[in-house]
Amino acid sequence: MTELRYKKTTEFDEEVYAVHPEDYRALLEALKAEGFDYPRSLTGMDTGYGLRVVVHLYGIESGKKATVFTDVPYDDPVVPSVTDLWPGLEWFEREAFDLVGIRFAGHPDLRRILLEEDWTIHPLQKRYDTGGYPLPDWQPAPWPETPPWEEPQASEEGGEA
Amino acid sequence: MSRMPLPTERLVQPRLVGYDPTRPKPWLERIAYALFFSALWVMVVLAYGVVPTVFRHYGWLKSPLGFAAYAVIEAVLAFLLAAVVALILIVVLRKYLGKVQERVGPMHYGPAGVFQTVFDALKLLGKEDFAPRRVDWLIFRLAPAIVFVSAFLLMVAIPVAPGWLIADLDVGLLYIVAVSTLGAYGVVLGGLSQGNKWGLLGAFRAGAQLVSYEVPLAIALLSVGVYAGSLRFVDIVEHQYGLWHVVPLFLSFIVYLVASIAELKATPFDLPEAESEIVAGYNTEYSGMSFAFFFLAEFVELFLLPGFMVLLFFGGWHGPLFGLDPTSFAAGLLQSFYFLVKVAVWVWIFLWIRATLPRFRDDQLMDLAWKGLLPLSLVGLLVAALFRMFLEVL
Amino acid sequence: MSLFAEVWDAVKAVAAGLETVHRRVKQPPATEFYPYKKPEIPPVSVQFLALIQNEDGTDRCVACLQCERVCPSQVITIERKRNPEGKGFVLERFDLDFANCMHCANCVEACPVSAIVTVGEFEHAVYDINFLKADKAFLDHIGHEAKIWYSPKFGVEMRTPEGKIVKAPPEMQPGGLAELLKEAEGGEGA
Amino acid sequence: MRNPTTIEPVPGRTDEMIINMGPQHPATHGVLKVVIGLDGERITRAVPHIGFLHRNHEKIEEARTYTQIISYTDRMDYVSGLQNELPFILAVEDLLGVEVPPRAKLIRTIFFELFRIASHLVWLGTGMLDLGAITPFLYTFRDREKILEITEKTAGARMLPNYFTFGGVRRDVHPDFFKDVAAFLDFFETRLPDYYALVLDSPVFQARAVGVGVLSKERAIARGASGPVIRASGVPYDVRKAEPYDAYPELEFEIPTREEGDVYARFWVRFREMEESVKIIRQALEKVPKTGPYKGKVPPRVKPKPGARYRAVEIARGHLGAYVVSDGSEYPARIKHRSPSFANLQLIPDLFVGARFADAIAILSSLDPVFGEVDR
Repeated sequence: MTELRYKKTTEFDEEVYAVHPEDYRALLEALKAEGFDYPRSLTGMDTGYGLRVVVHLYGIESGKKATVFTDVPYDDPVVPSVTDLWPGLEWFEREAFDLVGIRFAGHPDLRRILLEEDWTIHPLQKRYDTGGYPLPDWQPAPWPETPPWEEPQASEEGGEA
Repeated sequence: MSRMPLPTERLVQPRLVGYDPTRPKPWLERIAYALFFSALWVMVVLAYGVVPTVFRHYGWLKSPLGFAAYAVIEAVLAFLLAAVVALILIVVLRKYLGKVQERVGPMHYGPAGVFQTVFDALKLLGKEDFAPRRVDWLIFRLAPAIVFVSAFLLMVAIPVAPGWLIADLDVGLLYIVAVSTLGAYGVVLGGLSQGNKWGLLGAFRAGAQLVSYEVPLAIALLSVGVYAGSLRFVDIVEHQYGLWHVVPLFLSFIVYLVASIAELKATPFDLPEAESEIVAGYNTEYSGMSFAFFFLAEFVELFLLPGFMVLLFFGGWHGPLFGLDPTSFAAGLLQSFYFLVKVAVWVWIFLWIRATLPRFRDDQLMDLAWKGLLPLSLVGLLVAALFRMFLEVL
Repeated sequence: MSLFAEVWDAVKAVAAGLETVHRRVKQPPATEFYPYKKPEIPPVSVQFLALIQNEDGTDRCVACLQCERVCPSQVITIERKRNPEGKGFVLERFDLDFANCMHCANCVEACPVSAIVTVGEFEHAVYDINFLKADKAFLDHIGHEAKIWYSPKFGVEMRTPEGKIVKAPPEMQPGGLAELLKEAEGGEGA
Repeated sequence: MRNPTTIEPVPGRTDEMIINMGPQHPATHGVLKVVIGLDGERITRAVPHIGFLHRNHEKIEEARTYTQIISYTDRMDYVSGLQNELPFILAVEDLLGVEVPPRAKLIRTIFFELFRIASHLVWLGTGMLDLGAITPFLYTFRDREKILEITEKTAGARMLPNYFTFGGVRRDVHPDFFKDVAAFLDFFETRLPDYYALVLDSPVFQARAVGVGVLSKERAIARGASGPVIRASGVPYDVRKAEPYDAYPELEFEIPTREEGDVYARFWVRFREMEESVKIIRQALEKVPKTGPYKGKVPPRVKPKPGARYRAVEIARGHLGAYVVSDGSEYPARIKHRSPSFANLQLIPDLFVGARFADAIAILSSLDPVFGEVDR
C-alpha cells in the first residue's frame, strides 16, 4: 500500500483515509483484504469545489472502523464502483448518483433510485436551492491547491471550501 | 370564512346516534341478541315447519298449481332466511372478533350494534355496482349469482326437526356434494372474468382449494352414508339415536371439520381472498351488490356447513323432549331449537378458529388436502364400513 | 409414532392459542369512545399552541422573534412595532399556520417569557385547509379558554376559576419529582 | 415510451405473469413497489422500486439549524420516532464536545428501549396481519398505546416526540415516569406469553416461517443487512455492543442470535429482543438517579467545529447512522442518514426469487421496512 496516494488520520475512534480518486478502488480493495467486511454507508456530498464520495466501513470481527473519502471534479465526477467488493453498497451508490450526481464506473445498474427517471438535476449539489432550482449567483470554488490526500503544510484534512 | 373556527363555533358537534355505547346496558344487548336469535328461529319454523306441514296436510303438493305455489313461497322464505342468517352472522362475527380483540365492535345502530349489518346492506344496495371496462361482462355478472344460488340451494336439503323439511331428498348427501361444488364455479369464473391479475391469482387459488377439499369432504360424507345405511338426512339423524356419529366416525368428523373450514374460505384457509397477499383475490373488482352476494353466500355457508355437521355427526335435532310426542308441532319447535343451538355452538367454534390462526400457504394447503385429509378420510370410510359390517352381523 | 407426537403437539399449541384468544372475552374493551368521551391530554402534549395573556389582558409576548427564528417549518409570521410608551416591542400580527406546523414545540422551547404555550386542546379537524391558518385572535382565544398549559420556562400553569394564573402543583410538572422528593424529606424532618 | 419501472417479459416465455406488487398493496407496509415475475405461485424475478415517499430530508436539513434538524430526524422511521434522533445528536455532540450527564444518558436509554418495544409491537401486529391473523394486531397496538401514553406525558408527543437534544433531553421527566415505566414492564411481561402462544408456538405460523427466506451469514454481511435480519443469520452484530453509546456500557444484556436465517429466526430474534429490552429498562430504572441534571451545557447557538463525524445507533430495524459534516456555521454542510431498512431492502431480489408468492409477504414483513426511513 505504499505507492497508493492517500493520507491517513485518526478522528475520534475511526481511521480516516483521504485518497486520490485514481487509487480509491485500490485502497478499498486493500481495506477489504484487511478485514473490513461490513459496509456501513456510502455518501456522496458536494464540497463546493467538487463532489466527494465517503465510504464508511466496519470490520465485524475486528470491530475497527474506517472512513475513506475522495474528491472528484464537477465536470468529470466518475469514481470506480465497489459493489463487487460490498454488494450492500449497490443502492447506496445509486443514491449517491441520484442525489449528488457521482457516476460509478462499473456499477451493474446505475439508475435513479429515489427520484423519478425524468429528473435531470442532482438536487443535493450546492448549485441548487431547496426547491431544486439553480441558484443564480453560485460559483464553484477553486480546486484546492493541496487536495486532502496530500500532506499539507497548513490546513487540516477534511476542511471544507 | 378565512380564519380557523373556534372550537365553540364548530358546525358539527358530536352527537350520539341511537344507542349510547359509552354507557352499555348489558341486559338490553342480551335482549336484542335473543330477539335476533328468535327471529332466526321464527324464520326457520316458518320455512321448514309451518309451510311444508300445511301444504302436506292439505295435500296441495299433488296438484301442479299447489306445487308451484309451494315452490314460490318456499323460495321467498328461504331467501329471507338466508338474508336473516347472513345479517345475524355478520354482526355476530364482528361483535365476537371485537370481544376477543379487546374492542367493542359495531356499536351505534341498535343496542350493541345489532342493526349494523342492516345498514351495511342498505349502503351496499345504494352503491354503484361498478365494473371495469376489461371484464367479461356476462360471466362477471353471472358469477355472484352462481355462488349465491349454490349456497341458497343447499338450504333446501336441511331437515330441522322430524318431518320439518322443504324437500325430502333420498340422495341428500349427494345433493349437497353436487350443489356445493357448483359454488366453486362461481368463484373461479368471477375471478377469471374480471381481467385483473389479482383476481386471476385468487381464482387459481380458489379453484385448486375448493376442488381439492371437495374430495375429502365427499368421502367423509360418504362414510356417514355407509355407516347409517342411507343418504337421506332424516334416516341419518334417526340412525343416531343411542350414539351420535361423532363417536364412531371421529376421523370422518375431523376431516369434515377441516374440509368445511376450507370450503368456507375462512382463516386459516382464506387464501383465495387473502387480503394481504392478493389484495382481495377473486372479488377484487366487485363492488356494490355483486360483492354483497359473495359476502352473503359466504355467511349462508357459515350457517349451512355447521348445520350439516350437526345433522351428520351431532344427532341433528336430538335433545330432551320432556315426554312430548316427537311428531307433534310443539316437539318440532323444541327440536328445531336444539338444532339451532347446536349450529350456533359450531358457528362459534368456527369464528373462534378464525380469530386465532394465521393463514396457510397454498402448497401447504394442497399438502394438507391430498396428503393428510384424503388418506384420513379413506381410513374414516374404512372404519365406517367396518362398523357397519359389525352392525349388520349383530 | 413421531408423527402422532407431532400432530399432538400441534393440536396442543393450537389449543393454547385458542385459549389465549378466548381469555380476552371477559376483559373490558380498550376502545376510547372519542367524540363522546374526550380523553385527557396532558398539558405538555403538543397539540394546539396558544398565546397566553396576562391577568390584566396585556400580551405576555414581547415580540422577540425567537419562535419565528427556531421554527423548522417556518410557519410563524410576526409583525411588530416599537413600543411608543416604553422600550421593547408591541405585537401587531402573529400568524401560525397549523397546516404546515410539525408540532415540534421548538417555539415553546424558545419563548423567553412563556407567551406561546402548549395546551391540552387537540381537535384540529376542519373542512378547509385554509381554516388551519390561525391568527392572533384565535391563539389568544385558545389561551383564554385554556385551564392548564405548559411552557418550559414557567412549567405547567393553571387558571383558577377567578381568572388568576397560578403555577400547578409539582406532581403535575415535568421535573416535579425533585420538588416532591424535597417536600417529602422536609415533611419527614418536621 | 417504455415504463422504466416494469420488467420486460422474456421473449418466447408465456407462462410468466408480471405483476406489480405495490405501491398501494396491502402488505408492503407503505409505498414499496416490487415488480414480480410469477410462474404460477413461484417468483421468478423481483425488482424493487423505492422512492415514493422521498422528501429529500437531507437537502432540507442543509437549510436548517442543528436544533431544527432534530425534529426532522424524527420523521424518518416514524414507527420508532424517538430512536431516530439519537445518531444525529451523538454525532453533533461529538463535534461540539458536549458532556452528557449520566442521568440524561439513562433517561435516553430508557426511552430508546421503550421505543424498541413499541416498534417491535407494531412489526409483530402488522407482520401477523400479513400472515392472516388479525387478532395479534389489535393486542400489540393496545400494548404499544401504553408506551405512547408514557411518552406523551413526558415528551409532549406520542410518535414523533422531538425529545432528545444535544447534551441530554429537552425537559425533565414527569414525576410519574419511573412508576409508569415499571408498571408497563410488569404488564408487558404478562402479555409476552400470549404473543408466544399466538405467534411463535403456533403450528400454522411455524409452517409458514420455518425454512422460508433463508439468508446466509456471508450474504447478510456483504449486503450490509443489520438489526434482527443480520442477527437471525448468525452474526452477533449489534451497535449497542459494537460501539456503545449512552448508558449501554454500564448495562448488561445479551444479543440474541440464531443461525437459521429464515423468517422464523427473524421473528424469534425480535421476540427475544423485546425481552432483553425489558431487562435493560429494569436495570436502567434501578440505576437512574431520581433527580439531577438532565441536560449538559450546550451553547444557545449550536455551531460545531468544522469536521465530519459518523455515529450509529441500533434502532429497532438495525444500524441507523448519521454522517454530519460541519463547516463551522450554524447550518450543516451535509447530513447523510444511513437507514437500516434501505440496506435491508436490497435483499429483496435475493430472498424473493424462488420463493412462493405467499412467502414473499412473510419475508417482507420479517424484513420490517418503514418507508419514511427508506425514502427519507
